[in-house]
Amino acid sequence: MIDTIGNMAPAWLQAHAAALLVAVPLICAAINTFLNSGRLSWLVVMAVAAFSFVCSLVLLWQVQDGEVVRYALGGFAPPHGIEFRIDSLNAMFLLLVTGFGLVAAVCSWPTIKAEINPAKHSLFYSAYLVCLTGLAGVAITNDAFNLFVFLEISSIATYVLVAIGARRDRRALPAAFNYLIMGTIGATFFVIGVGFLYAATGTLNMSDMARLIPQSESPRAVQAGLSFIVVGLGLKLAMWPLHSWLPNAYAYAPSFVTIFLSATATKVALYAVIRFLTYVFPQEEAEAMLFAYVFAPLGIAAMVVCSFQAVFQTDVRRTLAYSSVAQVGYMLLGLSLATQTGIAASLLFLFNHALMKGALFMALAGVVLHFQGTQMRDMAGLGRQAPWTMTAFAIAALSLIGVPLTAGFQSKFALLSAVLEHGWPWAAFIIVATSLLAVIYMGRIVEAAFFRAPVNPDKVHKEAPLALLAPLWLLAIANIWIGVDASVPIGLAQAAAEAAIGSGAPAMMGGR
Amino acid sequence: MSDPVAIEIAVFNVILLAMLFVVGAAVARLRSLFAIVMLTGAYSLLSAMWFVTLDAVDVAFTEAAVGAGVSTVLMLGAMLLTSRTAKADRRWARIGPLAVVLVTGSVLIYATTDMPAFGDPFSPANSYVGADYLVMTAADIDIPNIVTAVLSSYRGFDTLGETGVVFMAGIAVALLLGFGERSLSANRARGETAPVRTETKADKSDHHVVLRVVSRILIPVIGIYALYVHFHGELSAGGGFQAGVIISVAVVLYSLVFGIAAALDAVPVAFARGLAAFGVILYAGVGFYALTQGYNFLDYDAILSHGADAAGHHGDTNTHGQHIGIILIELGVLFAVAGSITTIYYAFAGRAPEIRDEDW
Amino acid sequence: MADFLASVGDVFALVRQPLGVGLCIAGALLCLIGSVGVIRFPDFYTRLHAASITDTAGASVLLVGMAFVSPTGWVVLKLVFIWLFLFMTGPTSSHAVANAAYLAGLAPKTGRRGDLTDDEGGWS
Amino acid sequence: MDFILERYNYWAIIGLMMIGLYITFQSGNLIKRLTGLSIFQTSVFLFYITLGKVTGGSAPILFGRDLKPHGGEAPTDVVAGAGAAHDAAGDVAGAVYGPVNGLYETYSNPLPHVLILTAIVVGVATLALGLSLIVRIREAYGTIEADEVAAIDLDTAIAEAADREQTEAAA
Repeated sequence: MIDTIGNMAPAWLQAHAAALLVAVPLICAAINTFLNSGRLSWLVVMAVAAFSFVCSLVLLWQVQDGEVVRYALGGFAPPHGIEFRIDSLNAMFLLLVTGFGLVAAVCSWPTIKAEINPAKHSLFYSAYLVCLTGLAGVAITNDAFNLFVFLEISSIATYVLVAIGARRDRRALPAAFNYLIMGTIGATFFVIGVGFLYAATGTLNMSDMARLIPQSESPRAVQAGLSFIVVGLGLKLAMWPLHSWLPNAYAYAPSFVTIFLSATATKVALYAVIRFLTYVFPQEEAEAMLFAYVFAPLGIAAMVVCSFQAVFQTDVRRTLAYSSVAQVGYMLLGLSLATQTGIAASLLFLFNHALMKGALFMALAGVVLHFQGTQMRDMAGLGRQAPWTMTAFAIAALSLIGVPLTAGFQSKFALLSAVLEHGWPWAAFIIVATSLLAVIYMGRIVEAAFFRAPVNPDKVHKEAPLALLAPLWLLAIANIWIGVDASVPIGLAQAAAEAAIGSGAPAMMGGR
Repeated sequence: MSDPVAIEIAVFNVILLAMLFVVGAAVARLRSLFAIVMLTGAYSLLSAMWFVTLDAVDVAFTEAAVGAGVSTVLMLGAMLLTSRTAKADRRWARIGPLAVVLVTGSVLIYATTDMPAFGDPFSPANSYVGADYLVMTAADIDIPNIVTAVLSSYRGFDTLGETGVVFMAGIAVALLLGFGERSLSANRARGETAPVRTETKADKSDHHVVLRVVSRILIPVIGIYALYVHFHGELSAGGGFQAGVIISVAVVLYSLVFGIAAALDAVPVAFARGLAAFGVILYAGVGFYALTQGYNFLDYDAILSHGADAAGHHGDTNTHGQHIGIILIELGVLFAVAGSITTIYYAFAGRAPEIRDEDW
Repeated sequence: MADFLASVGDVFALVRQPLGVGLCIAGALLCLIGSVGVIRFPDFYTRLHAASITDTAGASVLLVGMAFVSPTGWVVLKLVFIWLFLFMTGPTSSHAVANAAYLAGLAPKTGRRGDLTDDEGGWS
Repeated sequence: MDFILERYNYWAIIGLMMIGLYITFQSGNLIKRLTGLSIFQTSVFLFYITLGKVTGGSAPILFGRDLKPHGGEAPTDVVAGAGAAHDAAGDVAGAVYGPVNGLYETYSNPLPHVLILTAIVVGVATLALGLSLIVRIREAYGTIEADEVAAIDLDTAIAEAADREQTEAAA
């Protein structure tokens, strides 16, 4: 299928897909502010997201044989100019970001119409497009400082998208402010880290850095740069214990924003971590120790602590948010193996997690649309009042737990086998134990929805609108389909892991 | 270190760093928000001076305009809408932050122990890409100000991102403060004229005549200066960003002296927002134009290149096209910055405070 | 006449540097005096008076000093523009601040010197 | 001694960064927190600019003989280095302090300046957004102290829970 798309793409698209993927959302965000109608903005956003998705498919097609696409912006060869560099790892994340950008854009209109002041619609959609630009830019660029710029573009857009939730619940404001403070500290740490690397190598191009770091005369500056970059990105990706901003931000943001962010924002930060650790920094003892002794404990702590916290939440959205932090823990555990299977498992986990969290939050958005509250007791009896919505929710919940024949099972299975292969049976035990916790916290919700009487039995039968239901079921079916036949995401993840780990010595680069 | 110039710079360094320390410590200790805001402005101004001693004139210009100017105005605006003093902190609450800071600081100091010496011309940072720009600019772009050349040409995509950030900030603040019954600009758009502030003594007798006369003279001069900064950016410090800030400062001055209502009549909110968006469109549009000519995104060589050259465009450089490209994208930056900062200012200044002046 | 002008030129070349440096030092001293005044004066209006010395007299004298030591005419022209700008904005801002304080109802301290103690003076 | 003289600048800047970071973490007042953040960021800018300083250099604006007259020839009496990338180790190491190949004068490194120009803009964008959030928080909560906001939120949560229990009991 991908071959047909790739072959159908016109020459200009094949040549410039990388630049168009980032530039089109940005310019359309600006054009969009001139539109007065929210519905029109929605159409524009869908078109733009679809175009970006096509671009990322074309890129995926171009890199599928392990090739690397390089695009010199402004025509200046790196390291003097800024460069895009797309290998399978980038392509996978671009696919994730733009794909989710498209799905979220399609389902956005009903929830936005209900939750956001009509006068703000087009500006809101502009902010969304800017966010999309930023996330795609992070996933595509090969320049460390440019990565910071795009990280901040996406973050600033995210802060305001979260804060807009204040119309429904004022707690969105402090949540967004905390997110802003933590996120900005994270970004500044990242800049400090890049500064050290620049001092040690004299370049900002990541391939060039990778070439120069081993011969650098300032190994301590490189180490400090590494640690600042990891901490800074750790704040952005909600690595335990730096995750304190996440639960509130997810819980009080507008529904549509939560759908999009849960599937993309932290994932892109995780991409940046993988990129720096496996590609920019030499695979030596210090880094291997960092993997094993920092990521593994942090990942396990996140899995255990946040799964417990998820059990004790009364708000369903907060339950899911804590579960997200816990799932980041699984991904870090996979990463900490520092092997190709480990990273592939981690990436598969990430991909599937985006599918199920997207579906879960989308179903909740449908619930919020008609039944307002997302407290645990508001869920009671929803299985009868909105069977289609809640069935999809249940499928995604089963997938999150890791029941066989769902995507979650595939990813947990891959992670388990990677961990066992590495000789960490205790880690496998913890994975199973925390999955049991997931049974508790997701089971509670599903049980309330299907086996309890509604709080208010007079409530009529109310499904989510079709614009929401269609993408929701698309994701739910994807969850099942991947559970049965996971060859596509596994292929993506393995190619990406290979690109990350096996890239070896980056090509030498000369001046222009 | 025996060079007299080096010693002179070292002395400046030490004095300015000491002043920065004093200001920083004062901000940490004070509780009056007004003093904190003013001292933060002073901190920015001192760093701007320090940038000048380290030859970063463009950065100094921007820091002075943004850090000491716009940021201070915005912080004052926010302070007027919120409160004037910070609560005293609890003593035990200092331990955690102190520990974090000490750990971070020691990691940083550890890292500096094997870094190249301060001012070393042969350090990796100063001898590789950075030095290449100095040499390459003459042939590729042919303008004297290397910072402008790198900013808008070699790393022009970063600057597009920066323009996007400014535009986003404008949208963000407008989304948060520009709507609702408290927002003057939104009310005016609906045709309501809600009084924002009650009449003060100043409105009855003409106490502001001096201010009015002087600002009438100054505002056009500020505008001309902004244009100078913009178009002279290729030759000396300055450029679209600084010029945009200066233009929006002119609007701020106008609204402070003649009232926000008059400013909204002169430069409507919709115009400011549109200007910001237009800036981004102009900048990205230059990039798309290059695509249509078969060049890479943001390659200004595409401009004014003759069709015949297009086949081998990676060989010759087209400094003429680079010049025009730089002027266009700097104009884009100027529009985006002027529009966004004006929008942000309107959002703060047009917000009705819920606390009256006397309640402070 | 020409001789006279030439000798004036010579004398100017001779005194240019020391005169410029001297004026710069004088300007710096004026700024220092202004700063001391801001700390030592008893109330808001007198402090404002001291502060305005810094940005008018101090800055003007500094600029004249700089003009003497500057290498080219362009620099002198720029300095003249800076001076014009300061000459307009400095007093205006002092006026605006004083005016605002007056409108806000801040009364100047009056009375004999001994009556004023540190803790009742102005805003500190 | 040389070791200290060569690095006192870095250490002073690290001290300033830490002051900013401390204010951000320690202060309960939201505006003060943002000022701390802005001091932290400004200090990071100082760090970058320090990296780019070259002893004896001037601002990276070509002047004097380096200004190529239009249509003129490139300098012939210096090594023609235009376009040649220098090795990271510095292929001219050992020479006295002096200009880069191909230039007559010494200039500071322009690249950190460019980066910081961008970073300053990002900083002010964040600041503006943070301040507008503070204004909205003040309107919604009546305070801008973090602990008071948290206390109000806790009260709301408790009241909501009690409210819901009541309605449930009624039903």
